[in-house]
Order: sequence, then C-alpha cells, then structure tokens
Amino acid sequence: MADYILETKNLGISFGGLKAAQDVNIRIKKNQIYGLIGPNGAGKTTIFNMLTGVYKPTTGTFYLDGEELCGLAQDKINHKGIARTFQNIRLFNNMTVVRNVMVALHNQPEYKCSVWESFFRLPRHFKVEKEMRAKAKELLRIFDLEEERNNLACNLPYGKQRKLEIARALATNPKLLLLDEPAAGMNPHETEDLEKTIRSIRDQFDMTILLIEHDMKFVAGLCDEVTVLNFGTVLAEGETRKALKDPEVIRAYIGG
Amino acid sequence: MNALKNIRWRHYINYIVIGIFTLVFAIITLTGGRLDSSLLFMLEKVAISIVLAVSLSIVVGFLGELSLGHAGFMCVGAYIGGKVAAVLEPSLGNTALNVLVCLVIGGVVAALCGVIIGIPALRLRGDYLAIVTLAFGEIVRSLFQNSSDESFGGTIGLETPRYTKQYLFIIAFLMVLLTLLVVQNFIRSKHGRAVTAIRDNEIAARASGINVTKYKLLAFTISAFFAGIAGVLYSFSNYRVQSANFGYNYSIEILVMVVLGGMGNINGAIISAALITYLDSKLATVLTGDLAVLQNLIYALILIVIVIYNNAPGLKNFRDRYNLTVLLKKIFKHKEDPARRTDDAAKWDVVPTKIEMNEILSIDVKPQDLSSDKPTKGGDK
Amino acid sequence: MKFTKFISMLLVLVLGAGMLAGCSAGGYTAKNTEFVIGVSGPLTGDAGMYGTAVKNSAQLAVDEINAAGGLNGVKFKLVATDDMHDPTKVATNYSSMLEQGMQVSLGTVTTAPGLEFKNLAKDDNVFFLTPSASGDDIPGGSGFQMCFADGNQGKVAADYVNENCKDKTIGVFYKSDDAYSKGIFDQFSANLDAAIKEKITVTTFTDANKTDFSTQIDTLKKCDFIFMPTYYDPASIFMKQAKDILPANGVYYGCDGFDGIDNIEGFDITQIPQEVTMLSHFNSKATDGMAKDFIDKYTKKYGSETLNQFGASAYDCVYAIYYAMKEYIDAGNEIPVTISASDLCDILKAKFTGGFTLKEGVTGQNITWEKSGYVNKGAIKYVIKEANK
Amino acid sequence: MELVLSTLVNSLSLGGIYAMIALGYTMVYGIAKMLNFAHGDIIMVGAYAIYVFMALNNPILAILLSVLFCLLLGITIERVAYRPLRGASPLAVLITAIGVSYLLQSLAQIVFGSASKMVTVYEFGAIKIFGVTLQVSTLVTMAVAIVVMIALTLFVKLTRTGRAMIAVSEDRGAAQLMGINVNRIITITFAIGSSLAALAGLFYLLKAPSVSSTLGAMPGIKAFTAAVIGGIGSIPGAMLGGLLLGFVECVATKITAIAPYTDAIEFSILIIILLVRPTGFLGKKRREKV
Repeated sequence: MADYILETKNLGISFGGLKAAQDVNIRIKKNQIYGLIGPNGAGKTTIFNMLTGVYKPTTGTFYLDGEELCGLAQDKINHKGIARTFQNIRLFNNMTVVRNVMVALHNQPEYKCSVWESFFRLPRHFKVEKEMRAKAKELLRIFDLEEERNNLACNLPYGKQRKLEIARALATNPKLLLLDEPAAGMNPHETEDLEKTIRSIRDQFDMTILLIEHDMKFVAGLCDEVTVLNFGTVLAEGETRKALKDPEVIRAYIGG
Repeated sequence: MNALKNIRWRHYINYIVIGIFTLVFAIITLTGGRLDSSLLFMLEKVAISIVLAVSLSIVVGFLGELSLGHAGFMCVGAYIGGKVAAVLEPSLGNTALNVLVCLVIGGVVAALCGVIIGIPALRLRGDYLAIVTLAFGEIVRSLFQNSSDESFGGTIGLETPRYTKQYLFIIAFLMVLLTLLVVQNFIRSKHGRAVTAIRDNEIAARASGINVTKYKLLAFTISAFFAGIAGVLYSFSNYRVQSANFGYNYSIEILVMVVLGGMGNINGAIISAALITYLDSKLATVLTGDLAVLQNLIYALILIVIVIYNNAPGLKNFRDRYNLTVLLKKIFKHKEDPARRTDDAAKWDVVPTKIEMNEILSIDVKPQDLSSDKPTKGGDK
Repeated sequence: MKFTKFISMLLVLVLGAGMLAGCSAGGYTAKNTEFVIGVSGPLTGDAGMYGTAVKNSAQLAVDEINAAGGLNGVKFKLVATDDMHDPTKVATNYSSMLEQGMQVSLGTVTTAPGLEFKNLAKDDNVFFLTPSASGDDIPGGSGFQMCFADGNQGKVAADYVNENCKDKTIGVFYKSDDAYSKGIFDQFSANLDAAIKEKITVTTFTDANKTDFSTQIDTLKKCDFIFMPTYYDPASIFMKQAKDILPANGVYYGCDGFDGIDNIEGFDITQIPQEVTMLSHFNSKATDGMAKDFIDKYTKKYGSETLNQFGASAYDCVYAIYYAMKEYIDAGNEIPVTISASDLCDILKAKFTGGFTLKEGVTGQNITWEKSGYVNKGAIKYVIKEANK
Repeated sequence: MELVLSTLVNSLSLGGIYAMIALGYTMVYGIAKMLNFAHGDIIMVGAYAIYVFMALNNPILAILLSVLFCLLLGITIERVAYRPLRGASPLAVLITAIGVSYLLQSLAQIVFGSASKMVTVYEFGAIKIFGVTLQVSTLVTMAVAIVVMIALTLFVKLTRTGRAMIAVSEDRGAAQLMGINVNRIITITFAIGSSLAALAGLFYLLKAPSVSSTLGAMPGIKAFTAAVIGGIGSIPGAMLGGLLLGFVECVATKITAIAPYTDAIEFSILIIILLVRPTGFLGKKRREKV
C-alpha cells in the first residue's frame, strides 16, 4: 500500500512554446477530498486532462496507488481507477439516464459478456443486462435520480445533469474521482446539497476525490487539502485554510 | 402464457413479418409452384438491399460516422464469393452448401477489409473519414477492374456459377434474418450501448472506460461483414460481377435507404430498402431515357429534405408539431398503455438521430463550438 | 404499440406488394397478338446515338415487314428499353420486356450490359441476335451476333497494321476500364508482329478521367498512326484536343465504336487535319445496293444524324429473325403467336446453327453464323474523313 | 529532357486546375467547417453555363456570366441547404452536401441530357518552346491560377473582410463576439469558392472541350485530396497540394503499366497522408478542447 493514492512527479506539459503546466507535484492521501484551485487559465483542467490520459505530459509522471499510469490510453487509465467529470457537462444526451450509467458499468468484471454472446443473445447477455440495470438503478437512487431514469439525459435540469455525471463516473468503480467544477452554475441551495453528496460519496464508497472549484466557500468547507496553481506552476499547497491565506495566493486571485 | 406476455413483441416484429413472408414464398416454391424469374430476382434484390441498409446503419446510424464505401465492401464480397464459388463448384456442385461456404468466406474477407478501413477510422472522424471510405471504395473497384482476365475477369467482370434461382431467395432472406438478428442484438447489448455512447460523446465515452478503438473497429467490421454477405448474394443472383456496378452511386443509394428510414432506426431502414428497391425497378420501366435521372433527383431531394427536417436547429418546433408519431397518434387515437412503459427498453429503436459530433469532429480541425466552451462559470474571486 | 402496428402494417404492405406481383406472374406471352421483339440499349447518355439508331432501324424493319403483311398475317412489335450503357439496368429492363411479352430479342446494343443480358437470356432460354454488342463473350448460349466480335475486330486491325504500317510510328489509345475497348486492344496486341509490338506506344484512360487527355496526347505526339478502339465520344475529344499537336498527316484508326463520330454536336470533324478511318461492316456513304436503300429510307424517316452501322446492323437482325422464322414455317411447321420465348428460342437456335443464311443484308451478303454464335461476313475499311480535307 | 519538360508543363496545367478547386475547398472548409461536397459539381455547372452563354458569341462575356451564375448558385446553396443546419451535427451537414452534389448532377442531366456536349470557348492554338509543343491554353491556365492565388492571398491578408475570414476560421464564437457577421462571412466565402470553381470549369473547357454532368465529380474529390495534402485551410497549401497531385496524375498516366491505376494511386496517397499527417504539409495542428 502506497502512502498516497495519487502522486504526481514534476508533471508538466507544453503546447508549442506555452507551458501550460510545469513541475506539478500533488500528493493525495486515501479518503481525502483534495482541491485544485487557481485563477482562470492556471492549468487546472490541463492537469485533469493529463491525469485521465487526454493529454500526454511532456515531462514528469504520475502514480495511482503506486502504479505508474502516465502514458496509458484514456480508457486504460479509467480501468485502472481514475474517473472524472467535465467542466462543461458531457453526458450521452440521446440516451436515457439509466443507460448513461450502464455505459460506465461496461468494464466491470462482473458484467463480462463477450460480443458473440451478445450477437446471439446467449443466457449471459440477459443475466448481465439485468444485473447492470439493477446496479445502475442503485447508483441512481443514491443521487436521487431514480425517478428520472427513463428520461433522456439532455432533458434533465442542470443540477441533475451534474449529479448524473458524477454517478456515471462512480459507476466505473474508480479509486480516485476527479470533479471538474462540480458546483459551477449551481445556486447556493444546490451547492450545499452537492457538498453533502460529495462527502457522502467519500464515506459510502470509500473514495478519494480531487476537485477543481472556483467557489472558495465551497472549497474551504469541503476540501482537506488544496494545491493552488497559477500560470501552470504550484503557488501553494497544504491544508486548505492555511493555503488560502497565503499572501501569494491572495495576490494571484486579486491581481496585481 | 405469462412468459409470452412478457416478450416485447415490438422487438421481434420485424423477424416475424420477414419470417412469415419468407415462409409463404418458400412454401410456394418448395411445393412445386414455379415463381416467375423476375419476381425471384426482385425478391433477391430486396433481400440484398435490406442486408446492405441494415449493415450500413450500424456505422451511420449508431456509430455516427459516414461511410461512402459500403458498395466497396459489397464489391469485395461479390468478387471473392464468386471466385470461391467457381473454385468449389467442381467439388461441391451447385448446392446450398456451396452458397453457404461462399457466404462465410466472402463475408470474412469483406470484414477484413472493414478492419483495414477501420484503422483510419480510429484516427479520423467526420468528413475525413467519409472521404477515406469513398477512396477505399474507388480503390477496390479499380483493383478488380484492372485484374487479369484469369483472376477476376478484369473489365468484363467475373462470371459466377449460376445457382438454382428457385431457392436462392430463401437463402437471401435467411441472411436478412441473420443480419437482423446479429445487428439488432448487437445494438441492444452492452456493446451496442458502447457504440452509441461513442456517437453521443466520444470524449465522455473514453472517460467512462469505453475502448473507443475496439468498438469503432468492431462496428466497421460487422458492417463490412454483412455488406460482404450482400455481395456474395449479389454474385449468386447475377451471373456476372462487374466492378462498375459497385461505384459511388451505389453507396449513395444505400445511404439514401438508411437516411430515409431514419438514421439509427433499423425497421425504418428495412422498409425504405424494400420500398426503394421495389420502386427502383418499377420506375425504371416508366422513367426511361433522360427521365431516368429523375430517380437520382429524388434521391438527392430525399437526402437534403429529410436531413434538414431532422436536424435543422431552427426547425425544432416544426418538427415537434409535425412528425410521424403525432400523425400516427391522430390516425390511431391510441391510448398509451402505462403498463408497457415500465422500462426504457422500448425506446431503444427510436433513439433520436441527432448526433452531437461537432464537439468531437476531428482532432486537428475541430470547429470551436460555442457551447462547449464554458457556458457558465461561477466567476473568479 | 401504435408504432409497432404502423411498422407491421408497412412491412406487410411493402412485402405484400411483392406477393401480388407473384400471383400475376407467369405466361406473359399468352396474351400476345403480335410477335414481340425486345431490345435494351442506350437511348440516352454517352452512347445514346447507338441505341437510338438501333431502335429506329429495328422499328423501320418491323414496319416494313408489317406493311408487307407480317409473318403469315401475324405482325411484329418492337419493345425498346433504355439501359444507358449501364449493366445494372439490364436485369430490370429484361424482366420488364418479358412482362411485355417478349418472345425474341435483339439483346443489348453495347457490350457491358450485354454480358449481363446474355446470362439472363440463357437462363430463360430467350433467343437474341445482337446488332452491335461485340464482346467476345456475348454469343454462346442463346445469343448470336450480327456485328464482328471484338477479338475479330482487334485481329483485323492488327492484320492491317502488320501489313501497312511497318514504317509508321504507332500509338494506341483505349479505355482500360471498358470491356469493349480493352477486349479489342487485347486481341490487337496479341496479333501484332513482334517487331511492331515492340515499338507501339500505348496510352489508356478511365471513366474517372474521360475528358482531359493532354497527358496521353503528349505521350503520343510523335505517332502518325493511332489505333483507337474506343467509342466516338472520348475519341472526338481526343482529336479536338490533339489537332494542333499530332502530326497533321496522321491517321486515326477506330473500330465500330467510331461510328457516328462525324455527327457530334459541336464537333466539326473537318477541322481535324488527320485522317479518320474505321473498320466497319457498313458504309454510310454507300451509293448502291441494300445499303443505299437503307440509307435512303432511314434518312427520310429519322434524318441522317443517327445513321450508323449499329442501325444498319439492327435492321439486318430483324430481317434475319424474320427470314429464319419464315423458313421454318415454309417448311410446313407452325409458330403460334403466343409461342413462349423458350420454344421460339429452340426453333431459332436450330436454324441459326443449322446453316441459315441471310442472303442480302445492309451489312453484307450471305451472312451466316458459326455454332458458337459469331457472324461470318466481310469487313470494310471505311474512311470517314480523309487527311487535310 | 523534352519528356521531362512536357510532363512538367502538363502537370503544372492540371495541377493549376486542381489548385484552383482545392482553394475553394480549403476556404469553405476552413471557414464554414464543412466539406462542401457539391464544390466539384459547381465546376460542372460553370462549364455548362459557359456552354449556354456561348450562344452570345462572346467568350469573355460568357465567362463573366458563368462566374456570376456560379457565384449566385454558391450563395443560394449555402442559404437554402447549409445555413439551416448551422449548429447541427457535421454528419447531417455532410449528408446534405452529398445530396446537393447529387442534385446538381441530376439537374444538369435533366436539362442538358446525359450525353456530353462539345464546347469550344476559344482556340488558342499551340506554340513551340524549346522544342516542346505547348498548348497556349495551358499557359493561360497557369498564369490565371497564379494571379488568382496571389490576389486571394492579398485579399485575405489585407482587407477587412479577409481578416474577418481568418477570425471566423480561427474561432467562430469569438469572431461573433467581436462583432463579425459570421453568416455574411460564410456567404462571401461560398461566393469566392464558387467563382473559383467556375474558373476551374473554364480551364477544363480550355483543356478538353467537352462537358457532361459528371465533369466535376472526380476533380472535386481529387482537389479535396490536394487540399488535404497541402493542409486544409492553407492557401499556399492548396497550391502545393494541387501541383503535387497534378504531377502524380500526369506521371502515372504517362507510364502505361500503371496508368489504369492512376485513380487508385491518388486515393492511396490521400489515405496515407490522412493517416500519417492529417494536417497535410502546411496545415496547422489544433488541439481538441476537453
């Protein structure tokens, strides 16, 4: 058992001449809720993209639970245990809610069913479908979406879409969950609700969560530790309240 | 009895209708009634078109990519099938076994081509992929056209051993059923769901652990396999395979069938394939001379009008008010049976055809979509 | 549910339509009151001139026969369908003609569709005598040719070249993806003397680039004898494009596909300095005999624009069929007007393979057929346009 | 030497035409972000328009009218078929574009029949340079292509509209926010692209005096290949790709053994380029935003 569930070593990427991220070292302990904050363009989402295999880092590497994942394809990284949500929601809009979750259950070993078994509808196909559906419903219940399960995903209200995206990410049974601005566009009431949900995910699923957020109140209330980024470099890190009081951080946010 | 009630009949209605239809004709033939050769030919043609349309709809309707080389896969199947048939004829004779062996071999070779063309499909999307498939179709055609007389007959085409026509249509319709079985089951399984997920949002699909590479290849391979099957059937139904028949225009005709049927709607594809093939030959005797072009004109209009109607963002209200479902409701005045709507599975066949592909158009020439770029933000503090 | 209902209704409707067609099928010739001759050819499109000529000339012959009282009082009827030189249209045309009562056929006008037609006809045992589908594979089964087969044309051309062109620079221009064009070229090439074969320059084009021949012309620019086994359409474009580049004393030598090249809208053959020659069985400038007669009748009725050997050949085809049937009846047999295509085929096949001779035709005299279906008659080298004129 | 020279000249003239068409493709693709399948068929319409307007017995007037006709046609197509689909899925746009291409071909066939028509625009004759006989029309084609290319580059670089085009192609949303009328820019792009296609149609007629309804289909696809080889969105790229493709085609047609495979070779090049370097030689690589 490694000390840290996620450990990045000098992670960095440059696009052409632009260094979007540089020497980023993040260490997340198991069961932590960890925040990644910083002004616009600080490189937060870029780091998410590197951690999930969308971009290949130009320097450095990262480990999940002691295993080096850097350089793997997106779906492989997901299999290894990193799941994410997106800043701009990306659901399977033309599928129903329950089906959105079922897609993410695709790779769980207990739902294995070969293509040939599907072609000819051998008994396993029916068994697996039934089990996947049950599992998806269970997940949806936790997020209070069970009622909506037969609606098209695109017809859900915004807050519920966010939740569905989290439910879908959880369905891949990750060790680490990356949430990209989960509270964006939510009203205070929804935000509060979300805060509770995230906590309960951590407790119920024994999950480690890394999240990007702009709402400082939200971050301060939720995160155990944070890393503050600015222009692709780490500005401060550590225990949330302490890091937020760092004069460098305040300057970066207020400007000047 | 209860078990019967639980079966979702609408899932099987197409098998049943086609099955009964085949059975009726099979009985007529097998009991000694001789069907007219032009009718047999029509039946074979309809079966071939259905196989083609259903197989293309995997790629266009469910994967959300455009293949303009479907006739190319068919061409491969037709030539390989015809060649194998000629080779096997001395040993197997003119039997159904010969046809079946050819079907398998032709289908597999076409499927291999599907894999080959699927590889670019992994790197390219949208317009580029469409062009690659088009190029593939033309290359295949050109290779067969320039083959030596001994191998594939070159310009005059490959003469295929004639198969006792009376029974060919039964085999053809059995192939239709097989195609439906495999394609429909695939689409309605977890694997089909993965393919549809790729269509809806490739990035999210990747992030959800879907092996996009594998599923794109799989979709192309299945599609090509059945196009190959259709090709083999063609070679048995036509005595001679000429590569000129499998050009771009034929690919477009198949595309028209899929589009007219509603992309992603298999029953629609079946109906429009049968309808277009039937009308095609009926119209061909009416629309002769320069009027024959009217047929292409109609195809063109179908493509334009249906696609604009189904996809134009500005027509959404119009679409909601005037569509088939509303029309049917008016006709049947049928009340919804709430008991049957307990699950979403019933919606499976009628997934909307709108495909959000603009955000994942292509790695390199991606349009900067307005909505994909941070629509809302809490604001910086 | 309503959707299911709708789907099933539509399926039943569509597929049921086929069933109805099935019920009324069979025995198309039972209601015939005339002998029906069917032909499929390009009435429109790039080779449209040929189909039109065949249709007109066959109609001319049918009208003459009918005016003279038909075959023992039974008249003939011509059914012409348009295949636009497209093999995919043939099967449909064929069944449509059968439905219209076709008992005997002129097959197709061009080769590529003919290959398809041949098999259909063989399957149902329908006799056809094609005026102009010259492919080597067309005859056999139930098919016969009135024109020279491609192989024959290629051989005749090769013989001509072997004999007359020893000191010329020889070029070839043909369409590599066309059965007719490639068929002739292959035979031509096979029959050339080795010494000549070595020095010929061969260029090709395909359907995809059939308008711009600058590269080919550039390759052939030193040639003063160009063999062109293509149809008139690309040939005319080639000539027009090449007229300033190729030697002015050159010769274009074509096969029956050249026919009609002097009748293309917008193409004035007299502006081409080179000589244009073709191998033919019909001289459209003939001044005596049946040919002259035919030319006069045809021009009077249809004008001179579509007058060519295809039509002449079709005219002969109809008469050949007529005389063959007449001989059979005169020998004391009977041919009922409702005779099935297959029965008539057996009769005609026996006649054509049994030494039947068309004594006097527009395209030759004492025309006979080999058992394989190829025709036996003389060829004419016919200069369409002399050099520098 | 003579062989090299004449092949070179031939490929330059063919490549010039491809470049011309590729330019239209590249502009429309770069700005409207769609593959205008009907672009090739506008060439055909342009050639037919010249055929019709030649009745006026004035080649220059006929050419001008043809360009004008195609320009209006391009605008109309964009307006009627493509604009309603702005914001819809690219698959829908692509299928519609194929539909439009098919529509133009069949309309042309209905109006003019399927047999090809001979058109003589103007007979330039031939001259001899360094022992090589050259069609003067070839030289004219090359000259006009170069002039158009330079003019277009200057237009895009120097004028307000041209810069707006660049802006729209870079980021349509941002351009709109900067007050650029995106619809207007796209309309102008289509107008320019279609006029170029009409000119290409003219060059085809100068080269080979015949027009049929399928005249533009193959050149269209090949020019797209050229545009991709050069890099979609790049004007010099289109020129480079066009010339390269013209060269390949000429050489392939020259060698008897591989001449029948000319198209297959060109398409293979397309596939390989797309696989190995989808951005072409001069195209810019863009990152996907997640």
